[in-house]
Amino acid sequence: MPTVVLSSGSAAQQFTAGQTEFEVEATNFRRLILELERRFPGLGHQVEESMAIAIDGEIFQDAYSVELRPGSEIYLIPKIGGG
Amino acid sequence: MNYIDSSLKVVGTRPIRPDGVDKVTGRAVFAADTRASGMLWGKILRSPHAHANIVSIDTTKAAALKGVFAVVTGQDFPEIASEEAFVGEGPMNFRDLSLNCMARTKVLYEGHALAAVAASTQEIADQALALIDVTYEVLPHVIDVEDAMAPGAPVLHADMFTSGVTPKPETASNIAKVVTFKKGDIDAGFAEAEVIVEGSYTTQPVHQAYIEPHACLATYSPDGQVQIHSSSQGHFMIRAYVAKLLGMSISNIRVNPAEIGGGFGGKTLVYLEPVAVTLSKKSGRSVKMQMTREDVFRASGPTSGAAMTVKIGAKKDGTIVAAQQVLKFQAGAFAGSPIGPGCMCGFAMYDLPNVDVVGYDVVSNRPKVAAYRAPGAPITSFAVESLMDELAIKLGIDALTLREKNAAKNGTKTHYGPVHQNIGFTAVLDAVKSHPHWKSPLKEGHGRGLATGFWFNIGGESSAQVHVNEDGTVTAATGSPDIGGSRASIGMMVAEVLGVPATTVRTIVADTASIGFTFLTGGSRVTFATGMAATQAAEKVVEDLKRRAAQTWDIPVDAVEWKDGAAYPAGSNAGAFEPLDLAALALKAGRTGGPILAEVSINAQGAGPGFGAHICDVSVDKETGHVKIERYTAIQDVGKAIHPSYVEGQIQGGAAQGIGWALSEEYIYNAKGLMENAGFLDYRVPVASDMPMIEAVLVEVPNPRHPFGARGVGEVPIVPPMAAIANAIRSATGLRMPDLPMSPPKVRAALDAAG
Amino acid sequence: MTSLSYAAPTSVDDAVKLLAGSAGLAKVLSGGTDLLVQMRSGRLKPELIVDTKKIPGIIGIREENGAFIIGAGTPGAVVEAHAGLNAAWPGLVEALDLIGSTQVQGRCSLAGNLCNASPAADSVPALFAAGATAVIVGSNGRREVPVEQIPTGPGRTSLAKDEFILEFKLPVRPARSSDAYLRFIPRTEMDIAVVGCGINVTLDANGVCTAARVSLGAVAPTVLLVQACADVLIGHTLDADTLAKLDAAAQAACKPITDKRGTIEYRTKIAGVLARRVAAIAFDRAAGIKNGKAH
Amino acid sequence: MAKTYVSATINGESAEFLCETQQTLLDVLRDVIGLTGSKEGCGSGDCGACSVIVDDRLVCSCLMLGVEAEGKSITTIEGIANGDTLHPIQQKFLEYAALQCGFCTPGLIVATKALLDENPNPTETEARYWLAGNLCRCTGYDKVIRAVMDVAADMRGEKVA
Repeated sequence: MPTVVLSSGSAAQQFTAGQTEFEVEATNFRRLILELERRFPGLGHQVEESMAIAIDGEIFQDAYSVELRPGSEIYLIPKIGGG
Repeated sequence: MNYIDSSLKVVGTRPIRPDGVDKVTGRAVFAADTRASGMLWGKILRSPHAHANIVSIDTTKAAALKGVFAVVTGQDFPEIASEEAFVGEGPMNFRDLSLNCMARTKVLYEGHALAAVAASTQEIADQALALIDVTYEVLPHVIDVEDAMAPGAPVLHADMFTSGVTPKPETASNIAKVVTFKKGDIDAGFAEAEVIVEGSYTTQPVHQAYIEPHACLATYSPDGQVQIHSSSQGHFMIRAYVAKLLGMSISNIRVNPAEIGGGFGGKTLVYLEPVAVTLSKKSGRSVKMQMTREDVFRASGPTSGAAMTVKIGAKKDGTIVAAQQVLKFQAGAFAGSPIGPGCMCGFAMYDLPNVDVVGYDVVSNRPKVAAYRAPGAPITSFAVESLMDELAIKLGIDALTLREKNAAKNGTKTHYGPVHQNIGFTAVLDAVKSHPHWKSPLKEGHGRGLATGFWFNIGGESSAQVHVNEDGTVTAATGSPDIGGSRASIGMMVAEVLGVPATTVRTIVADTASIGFTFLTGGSRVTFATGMAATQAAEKVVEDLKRRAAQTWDIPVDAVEWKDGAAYPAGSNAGAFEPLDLAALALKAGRTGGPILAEVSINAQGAGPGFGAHICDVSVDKETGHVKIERYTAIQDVGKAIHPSYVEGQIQGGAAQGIGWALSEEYIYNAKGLMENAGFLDYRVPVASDMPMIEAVLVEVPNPRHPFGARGVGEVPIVPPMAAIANAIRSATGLRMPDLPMSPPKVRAALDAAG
Repeated sequence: MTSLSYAAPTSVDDAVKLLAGSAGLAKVLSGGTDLLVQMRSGRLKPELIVDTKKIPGIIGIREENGAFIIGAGTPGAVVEAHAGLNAAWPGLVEALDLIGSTQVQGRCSLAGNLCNASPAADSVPALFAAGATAVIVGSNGRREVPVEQIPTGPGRTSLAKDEFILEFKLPVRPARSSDAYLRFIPRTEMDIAVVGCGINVTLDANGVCTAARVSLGAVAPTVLLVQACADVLIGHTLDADTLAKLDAAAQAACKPITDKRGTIEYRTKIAGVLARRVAAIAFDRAAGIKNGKAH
Repeated sequence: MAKTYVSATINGESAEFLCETQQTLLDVLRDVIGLTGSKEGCGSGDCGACSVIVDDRLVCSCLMLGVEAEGKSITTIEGIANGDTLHPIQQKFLEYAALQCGFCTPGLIVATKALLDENPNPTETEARYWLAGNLCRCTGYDKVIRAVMDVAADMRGEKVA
């Protein structure tokens, strides 16, 4: 199962009661968000609205279809904007 | 298709930009240059206090003044629920944005808008503002970030409970959130360190200081349709914010992108547009608004000032084994400093086993910060790169060697999660080593500093259209405001794909009703993401043109090849036909399927991160403390320079802004929390005579995720300058200047203290 | 609303009558580089603007038996282009040249800079050091006063409501005389002086100072003429000891404030630094040693 | 309120307009005449975006009253090109990419014209000090100064490497 790491302690942790690392049953980014929302109500929305994910090292922003492998390492980080 | 290894005819050359002539003749239309029939002038009443409750606002006298057509206050704006979203740059809470555009019950900083008028002339509008009676209950204020965090500090928002800490705090504070990033075991790291250096640093808020003040023209029609002409980094962003803040449907709002007179991140929010639309709705007339320079400084977003501590542990050979950082960022009056990127960027240049970073997002009675070129990175990097210099000195290792030894490479896992891929940091450091500036002997009395910088760069949603006109010329339309030459770079990529000269392609910025959604111009994304969309649109056009040629010649499509702007039979057995160029194919378009155009909308992923290193020589007048930049070289991995002149321009401009940040720019507040230098006279941006030439060195490590290998280039160059200059001053005087700006009085005081 | 009227009289008498006759605040407009900014910011709300630039003689430079007379409204750019003034009064010229940008130089005038009565005005210390006098006209006729008697405090002058400056007279130059002005600013241009210093000296054949006037700007409510600094110079060459005493005397004369442009401590130190540097330039020039513009 | 009748020459053509005393020349150019090439970046003479040439002198049009334009000859950015032929300064700014957003560009070009009219052979330092009143936040001035030095050489008829 892919492992999710809340690299950022920001808003996300308030949904997981401080939990920063856990496994999630999901095969792509969209299913990941739905699963996060089911397990930690609010977190899925938070991830979708204001966070980016790094899947096995690469940053993705808003890309539902990105595939997750079993054993994928998924970091939830603040969404990146810029000037 | 990927063109990285192809021989290119247009990309990499330096044609004149499509919008150039308009901009050197005064024809270019910026927002303040627009007019409408029956137009009124809108002006805003701003708070004279840093922090106060609005007891009452009486607008009757103002409304009664002849020539006044509308007066609005917070009551004329819908209440917005607290909802965080990502429309502009970085997370933004719609309720906060609405309150920032027009205060309701409380003003949170000097310059905070609390009422507005629309009148037939600017003078009448000013008189009307003077007739608005406001009763304030002045509250204690707090300006400095650490004061704002202290127990007992005046609290700006009774409902702000620090997020990111568990358990959730019981009491409200000015700390909006705490962000933490951890990698490895920081204690074990410091335990194995043979040398440990520590430092505390502060930076001041600095303004983007674009020369064009915010301006817009809004027209609300009785049928609910809204037209807005506005200067911004994203007309789709303006549309989204206006719709959200005023409860309108997006289809009723059309935003026309005026030319934008500089933004640097500062034009990624709305300030005037929702007010202008509301005034227009109430008056039934078009309303034009423009900020004064003083308004720009007092009421639009600078970037955060910060207080920081950094601690780095290393082996004697220079191998860094532990790195720790605490960052306290000012957000201004509402939450949302660039603390996330601040925490991620400081150590991103290095391969570090054990990292611990904690960041605080802190509100105080200052204007809400806005994005500014690599938001957060220059601040955090000033601290880290200053301390890296101290570490090199303490270890007796050359500053470049120390960085080479710890440099991030492909496969390096960052402390915030991602793994660096296809990065050019070592190539940049190689370029430093071989550069004549780095190798040149230091002049008598001069000091030399080196510092590096990182920015993620982003992709995101972009739309582009490529039209082949009836005569075979080409129009490329995108949804990205051109803030510094992107019309040129996008047109060049389209021309390259079509095999025509750059001058054959005119690039335009289409309004929100004329092209697909496009995320704003920011994050150094336009040449990457919008360029990618335009390239794909051009490729679709080429496929269509080949089909039309095949149809004309009555041969299979795969027997047609496209080169040098024309269709050719692919080899002799395809048949002998005269090539059909764009003009020939356009002439017959009606017979081969109608008009020739393609639109592509994408969400571009895979923006390649950018790295840079700056070398700076300074001299210091030891009697006055004045620092002179004697020589400056900025080296950066740009992936692939589409139009090298504008890439160099981004690097030179970013470096110049960094030099101002380092030496002379700051907000000066008096004891009442009022800004004392809200103008270009005393908010000191660099002038021509302050600057040396800035040598921009382009290192090209292609980004495989972009068809031409491009990376964002606009933000990295503002990251290294402050530390590069601080390190140069250290080299010239032996003094570490930990507080920005390194202004003459501070430098002279440090020299005196050192005796 | 207060309606603002404008008049551009072509004679001194008409100008004086307009000023005397105005019910509300009347302001004299020469270059306007301060006046327009103050009107825009709302700090000044005049009812009448009297544009004096059409008065004969108020713009231009003439020489009367060896003494230069500068029309009060003469733009900085015109003064800087005048070869004779550059040769005789390089310090005054470079001080005027330091006011604002090239654009401001096209408009700004000595009279405006003096009557705006900012303690940080660049040309004023040089005017004080030069020993210039101002010809003032008003209902009671003409009077000629030393320039240092005109500013009385920040934004305040000794001119009556119906008076304005017509021209400035510079004294005849003895041999081996020259002047210099330096100001310190954080940038290289476009800033208001943190400290300004103007020095005007006459030397004997041996390089000994026989006459000196030293003026400091931005270190007190008005520009200062510092006799103590002059006393340090007179009777001496500019050796290390004299420089040290000049530095100390300049610092001792400072009564600055701390504001957005500088602190008391910093301004005081810089006053000493500038006094030394300006004296060196002025002495070199007086001794005939070529010395370019201070910036 | 009473308006003043003003007759001046703007970009070689006679212009007549009515203006209120407090209106600056910049207000008049932009809002009365409709020449919006001169920009307002500060309104206090600190940025140079409103630079115009009045009787051969470079000034900030925000620091001059419209009524003072009486009898004066004014050149704005709109008057720099010769019909549809760009002035060499304009052409050189384009070739050197000496502009990014283009907002300060009209002022810089007018100021450069005034510089070269007065001093056809400026040193880099002279050019930088002359243009110190024209703020540019995009370019860091590098390409601007290079363009100015190169067009000066061209206009002197020198061959530049």
